[in-house]
Formats: sequence, structure tokens, C-alpha cells
Amino acid sequence: MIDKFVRSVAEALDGIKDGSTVLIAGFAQVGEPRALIDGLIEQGAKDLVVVHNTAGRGREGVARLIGEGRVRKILCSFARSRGSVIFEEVFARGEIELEILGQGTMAERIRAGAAGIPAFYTATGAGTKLAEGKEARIFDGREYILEHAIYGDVALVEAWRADRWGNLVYRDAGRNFNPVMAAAAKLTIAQTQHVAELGELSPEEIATPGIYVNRLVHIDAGDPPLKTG
Amino acid sequence: MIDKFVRSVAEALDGIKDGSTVLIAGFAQVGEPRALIDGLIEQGAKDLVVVHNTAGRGREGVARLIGEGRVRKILCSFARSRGSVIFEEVFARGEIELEILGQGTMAERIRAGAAGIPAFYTATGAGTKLAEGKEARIFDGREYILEHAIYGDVALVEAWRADRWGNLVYRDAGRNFNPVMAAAAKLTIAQTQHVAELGELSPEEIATPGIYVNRLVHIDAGDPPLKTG
Amino acid sequence: MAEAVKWQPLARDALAARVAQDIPEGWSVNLGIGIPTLVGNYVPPEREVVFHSENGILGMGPAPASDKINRWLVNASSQYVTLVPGASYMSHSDSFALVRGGHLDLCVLGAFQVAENGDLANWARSEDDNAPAIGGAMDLAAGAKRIWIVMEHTTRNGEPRLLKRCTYPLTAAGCVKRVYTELAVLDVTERGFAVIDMVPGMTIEALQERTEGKLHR
Amino acid sequence: MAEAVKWQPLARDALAARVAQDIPEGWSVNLGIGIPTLVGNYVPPEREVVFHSENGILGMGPAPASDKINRWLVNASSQYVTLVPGASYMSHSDSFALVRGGHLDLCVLGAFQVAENGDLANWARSEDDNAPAIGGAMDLAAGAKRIWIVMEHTTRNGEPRLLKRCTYPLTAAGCVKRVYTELAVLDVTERGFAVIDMVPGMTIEALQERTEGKLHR
Repeated sequence: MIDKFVRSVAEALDGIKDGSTVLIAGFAQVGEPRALIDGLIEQGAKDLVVVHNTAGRGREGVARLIGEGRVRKILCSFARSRGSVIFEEVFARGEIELEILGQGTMAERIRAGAAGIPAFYTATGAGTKLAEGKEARIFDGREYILEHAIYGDVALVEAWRADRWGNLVYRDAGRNFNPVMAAAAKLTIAQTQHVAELGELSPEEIATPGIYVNRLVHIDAGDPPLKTG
Repeated sequence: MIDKFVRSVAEALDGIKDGSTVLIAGFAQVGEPRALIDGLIEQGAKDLVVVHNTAGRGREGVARLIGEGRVRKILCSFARSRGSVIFEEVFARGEIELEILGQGTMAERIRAGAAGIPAFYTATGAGTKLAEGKEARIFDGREYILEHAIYGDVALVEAWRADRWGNLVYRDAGRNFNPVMAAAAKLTIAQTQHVAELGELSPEEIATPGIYVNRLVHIDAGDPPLKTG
Repeated sequence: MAEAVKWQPLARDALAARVAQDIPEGWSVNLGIGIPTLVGNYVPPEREVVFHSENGILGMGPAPASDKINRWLVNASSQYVTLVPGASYMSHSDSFALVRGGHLDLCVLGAFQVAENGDLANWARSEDDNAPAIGGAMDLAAGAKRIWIVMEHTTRNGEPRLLKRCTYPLTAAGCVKRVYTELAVLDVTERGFAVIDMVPGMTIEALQERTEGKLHR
Repeated sequence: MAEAVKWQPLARDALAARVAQDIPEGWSVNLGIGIPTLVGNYVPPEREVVFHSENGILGMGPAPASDKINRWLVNASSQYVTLVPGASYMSHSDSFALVRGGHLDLCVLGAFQVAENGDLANWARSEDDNAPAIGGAMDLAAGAKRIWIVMEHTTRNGEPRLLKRCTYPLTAAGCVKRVYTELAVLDVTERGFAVIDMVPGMTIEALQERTEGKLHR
């Protein structure tokens, strides 16, 4: 019987190595796998390359991982932004490498990693500072730049419901980076708010098929924190 | 009020020009927009470039469109195959151009057209006859070939349910090429088996958001024909 | 400036309403952070416009009442929103495929600078900004069918922001179709900025004084 | 061949069962047209293997009873199938992203020829075939983690099909990991074909006579 559920966050994160590329889903704290991020802080892997929409906000989650000196490099679309205090300190000290990229280019590079596409051309960023050092090419009179796939060693995602095969359903805007990141890593670990029986999730609504998920842990994390202002 | 429903197949197909690239969805007759294909035969546009999984089977649908000499070029993954009698006749007479391509490369090239990617690299076909004339490039020690986007002037798709915004839901394996083709054409025309009220389709299950659909026609086509043997 | 001020600049909300006035029924529209977000409030509900948010929402509605907040439903500016009937969710990759594939009829963005050739600068105020926030701006600017900009006509010091060439790093080259400021509405044309509307009392001459790019009728 | 035939070649179904025996629980597997399709019938139901079909099904079950056919549910070979609990649908583009991204543990395909370097030829019997049927074979061959081939050991005329180099056009280079024939199971290794199983009574020598590529233990 296929059963990808493990009993603890520690078990879910077991074996993540130093130097891993870790894709961390979530957008504005919605659909963000916070228990797994906290678990990764506990787990101890260092020298990580983290791919996440922001360089962390506040003092928890990705910000804390960075603050503890565990992230060698971050790829994100928002580096300096509201509440990115820890990143800014660490970056000012020269202790973290930054690759800034457009959010869509980030999503598409991850999708490319998931889909066997080592590189693709995009108009996003063409003719800008972010095109520096990238191959440019004209198609049909318009300039595009070559972007390369992002491959995760590990992906951390949060589902609303999951069955033992690892089929995942998300809630509302909690979908965001979760499906694409889940598909792009060698080891995909999902925390899920609810557990479904096999066959309970509709074949039409499954957003991440179990083939992309390696380990599951049931975390009834509740609603994302309330935003104030 | 946005209402993309038109009253007839003729109205749905109005204005399709000679020389158009037409993406036609469906796989093994499931999710195939047969009323729209028949309507296109009536409508009269010629010199068409057709993108469809096969070069037509039997004497109806895409086969008939080819048989009536309306297709200048076909892109497909199955050319000579069971029942492709009409294509084979027309091809033997040198009256149709053929671009054969792997089914996944076909799907990905259409997706690229939908997603603003003019070209991408893929391992499919590398080192084979289908790589002839294509740029090859090594990434990480493996050879890939450059494939270009397919852009549709028109896409013909079949939905199971649709609302007036053009949100589409498919049935079972009737999904196949429908979502990707719907997203890749300037004019996307959908026939739908059922009409849903706006708001009736779940935001989680909509497979093609209405933004990709231009015209809708309600055709209660019933089940696909029964396959025998 | 010796002239007496005879006009009243548009306030933030009036400016948002001015933009909303030009959005026709049926368009799919993405609204950027800041004044662009307010535009949605001024599209009359009977005019069906489909609002997209980069984080995977198509068919976004207005902010909820404070006791009706769904914490799972935020827009790309991290604000709570609602859905309208006909809405759907998609993943980030599908959402940006939609953006980058040219499927949005319109994206309304803020800007630091716009040039008369349509160049847009809205993400960094210096070439040396090495840790900026880009978000989806470059994708939207390169991908949407039309980019309309809502911005202040000049800096707080009165320096022009509608320029011959941008001095800040570009978000995308040649993407801007129209600019709405508190003083005027301008189209970006092959000849440069074409004035298509001004606040009452404004003159081309007074507007030109506040604009580096050459203005045309 | 002077020797007396002391072995019995496997029949189609026995060959399919032999392949099924080697598929462990938990693998995601795509089965090609022909004998590969039969493999699914011989995986015991208590061993959970997830079958994929290129036309957008993950979690495919066996053929339905003739009075339970769902005409909307066909596999990539245009045969009616069923779903098992845990199944999901996806579009063709998502389905082939799964294939091409290396997510299938195994794909079992038929072949005209396999070479000792792992090259596969299974779509055209001539360089001059200018209107062939490729389907998803090239994507599967290039994309799956493992390619296992089920094929007849020789042509009907007794010509070898396990070759030093393929003479037919390639489907993909160097992709084959293992070959199942009615006579033997062979792994493709750096040294060539390694025999890992033979039908009772078969000898390496007799097998080599029917094989162009060099056999190893």
C-alpha cells in the first residue's frame, strides 16, 4: 500500500543535505508551509539555496532561516520589501547571495525544471538590467532573453487536503507556487491541513497529482495569520 | 454583461479567414469539437494550417476537411495510422504538407504559444531524424533541441460545461488538448454540452478560465461514438 | 512658475475614477499596487470587468467587510479580497503564463518614470539598487496587451517624470500605451506624448513646463 | 540451427506477466501499445502501481465490463479504461510535462530494434517513411526514468532485433535500460546486453545466435 504520510515534521524532513536547493511555496503567508520551514530550521541543513517569492518578512519563517545563517543564496522576486529586515542585515554584511528575478520568470523557470525544459526564451526582462549576462535573441522582431530551469532538491508545500498517494488540493489563493514547486523537486514534502481518504478527492479537482509528492505530514495549521493594514 | 454565447455554429465560426492556423482539440474522438469541425467545413475557409493529434481517421471530421482540399498543411503526431485513408490519398498526391512531431512536443509548443515563450529546448527528438534542421545544444551534458511556439489563429474546443464568461470544465479524458489549445489562439471557439449559470462552476475546478474563450455555442453532442475493437 | 494656478489636480480617488472610466466591459485587467488598486472601486458593478491577480485569481471582487475576511484570499498586494461569480483559481505558473502570453487586455501600473518612447521605470530608483523588489511588474509590463500608467506628473520637488528617456533602470522597454496623472491623460505615440485630456483650466503650455518629453495634441 | 530446441518461448501473456513481476509497489508507470498494455493485467491488485496515460489520466484501472463502458474514458491506445481511487485528470500539456520532466518511474514500450548502447527504434521501419505515427513514444523514451522494452527477440524471418547499432530511425538515443523478450530478460549495460534471465532450457550460446549485440552474464 502506498502511504506517504509520516508521523512528524522531523521525519518528513529527514535527510535534507547541506547545500540543497529548497523551493518554498506560499504567497503573502497564504499556502506557506510554515511548520516545514520551522522544521527545516530545527533540522539543521545549511549552505542552502532557497527559492521563495520573498527574502522573508518579519522575524519568522524564511526570515529566521536566513537570520540563522543557513541560506547561502536566495532567489526571489521581492528582496528589499516591507518587513525584510533580517535579509537586509544579512545582505548588508555580505553573508548571502541574491538572485533577483521577475515573479513570472521565477514561476516559469521552476515549471521548466518540472517539465524537462532546460531553458526557454522570454520577453520578461529583455532590455533591462536583469538581462545583463543573459543571451538575447530576436524572434519575429521582438527581443527575448534565455532563462534556465530551476531544479529543486527539496520542495516544501502546504495543501488543504491530501490523500495517502500524495494527491493535493489547495484552498483559495493558497494554491499559488505550491503546484509548480511540488512538481519541480526530487524530494517534495507537503504539510496538509486535512487528510482525505483515497478516492475522496475528485479526479477533476486534484491540483497536484501524487506522483509529485514524496512525503506528507498532517499539520492542522489553521488559517494564515491575520494581516493588519 | 459579458455573454460569449452565440446562437449557431455558423455564427461561432464567422470570419475565419483563408490561411488561418486552426488548433483542433480532442483525442481518440473524446473531447473533439465535431460540430465545430463540421461547421468549419461548411464555413469554407481554405488554405488552412491544422494542428490536431492525428491527420484524421475515417471519413468524417478532420479527415473530411483534408479530403475536401482545405488543409494546406497539417501538424500532428499520428500521420499514417489506422484509418488515415483520406490523408494518405491526399498526401500521396502531394496536395498536403505534413509536419510530424512528438505528441508532447506538440503539446508543449502549443503551451509555449499560450505562455509567451517563442522557443524552448527539449530532449524529445534529440539525436533522431526529427532533430534534422533544428538547433541542438548541450545542457549539463545532455543534448536538447530547440522547438518553437505554435500560435493559433483559431482554436476549436469541446467543453462539458460552460458559463457565459467562457469558463470551461471538461469531462474525464475529454480534457486532453482542450485547455492548452484554448489558451493558444487569438480566436477560441468552444462548443459545450451543457450550459452553467455564472458562478455555478467551482473556482477550483474550472480548467479553462473564460479569458481564453471568445465564443461559445451550446451543442448537446452526447457521448463520443462507441469504439469497436 | 509665474503663472497663477488655475487648475485643480485630481486627488488619488478622482484619478483612479478617471482611469476606471476608460475600461470597457469585458476586459480582463490586472491592477498594480497603489493607486492602480483603487481603480477597481470605480468600475460600476453593472459593467463586467474581470480582475486578475498574479497570485492565481481571475475574477477578483472588492475588499470584504472586516467581519467577512477570508484569510486564504489575498491579492498580489497582500490585501484581502473577494471573488465574484465566474471567478477561478490557478497556480502561479498558470497565472503568469496568462500574463506573459498576452492574454490580459490591460494592466494598470504605477511608475517612477515614463519615457516618450514608452519605456517604463517602476522598480528601482538607482542603477545601484542591488536588492530591489520586482514582483510581477516586469512580467506584466512585457506581457499585457496594454500598459496604462497612473503616476504623479512630477516628483515632489517638481522634477518631471515624463521624460525623453528614463534615467532609472527600466522595467520594460516601449511598453506604455497611456499615462494618467493628476493633471492630464497622455497617449504614448510614435511622435511622443499626445495629450488626450487635461484637468479643467490646464493648458498645454503649463503641462509642457512640467513634462520633459515633447507634448503633442 | 542444428541444436534441438529445448526451450519454450513465452507466450504474449506470460511475457507481460514476466514484466509485471518486476514492477515494485509505488511506481508510476506508463504502458505503450501492444504487449506493454497487457502488463497492467498482471500486476496484482494489492500491489499499488499508478498507471499513467498520455492523454491525461494518472491512476488508470483495467478495462471495464462491456456494459460499464464510459465513452469519455479512453487511454492513449484508444481503449476504454477505468479509474482507480486516487486517480486524477490533467491536460495534455500537464500530462506531457509529467512525462518529459522525468517523473515516471517506468515506461514499458514495444520496439522494432534495440541496440547494445540503449538506442531504441520503434516508430519507423525505414528512413524513407515520411508520414509515420510517432504519438508520445519519443517523449516517453526521452523522458521516463527507466525504459523497459517488450519485444520479439528476432524478426519473423529470424533476423536479430537486438543489435550492435539500430538500422531503423531512432526514437531516442541510449534510453533503454532493460529488454524483455519471449526468450530472455536483458539489461543494457555499459558493456552491452547483460543476460539476467532466460526461459528454462535456453543457453547463452543459443541466445547469442539470435542476438547481434554481444551478450554478457
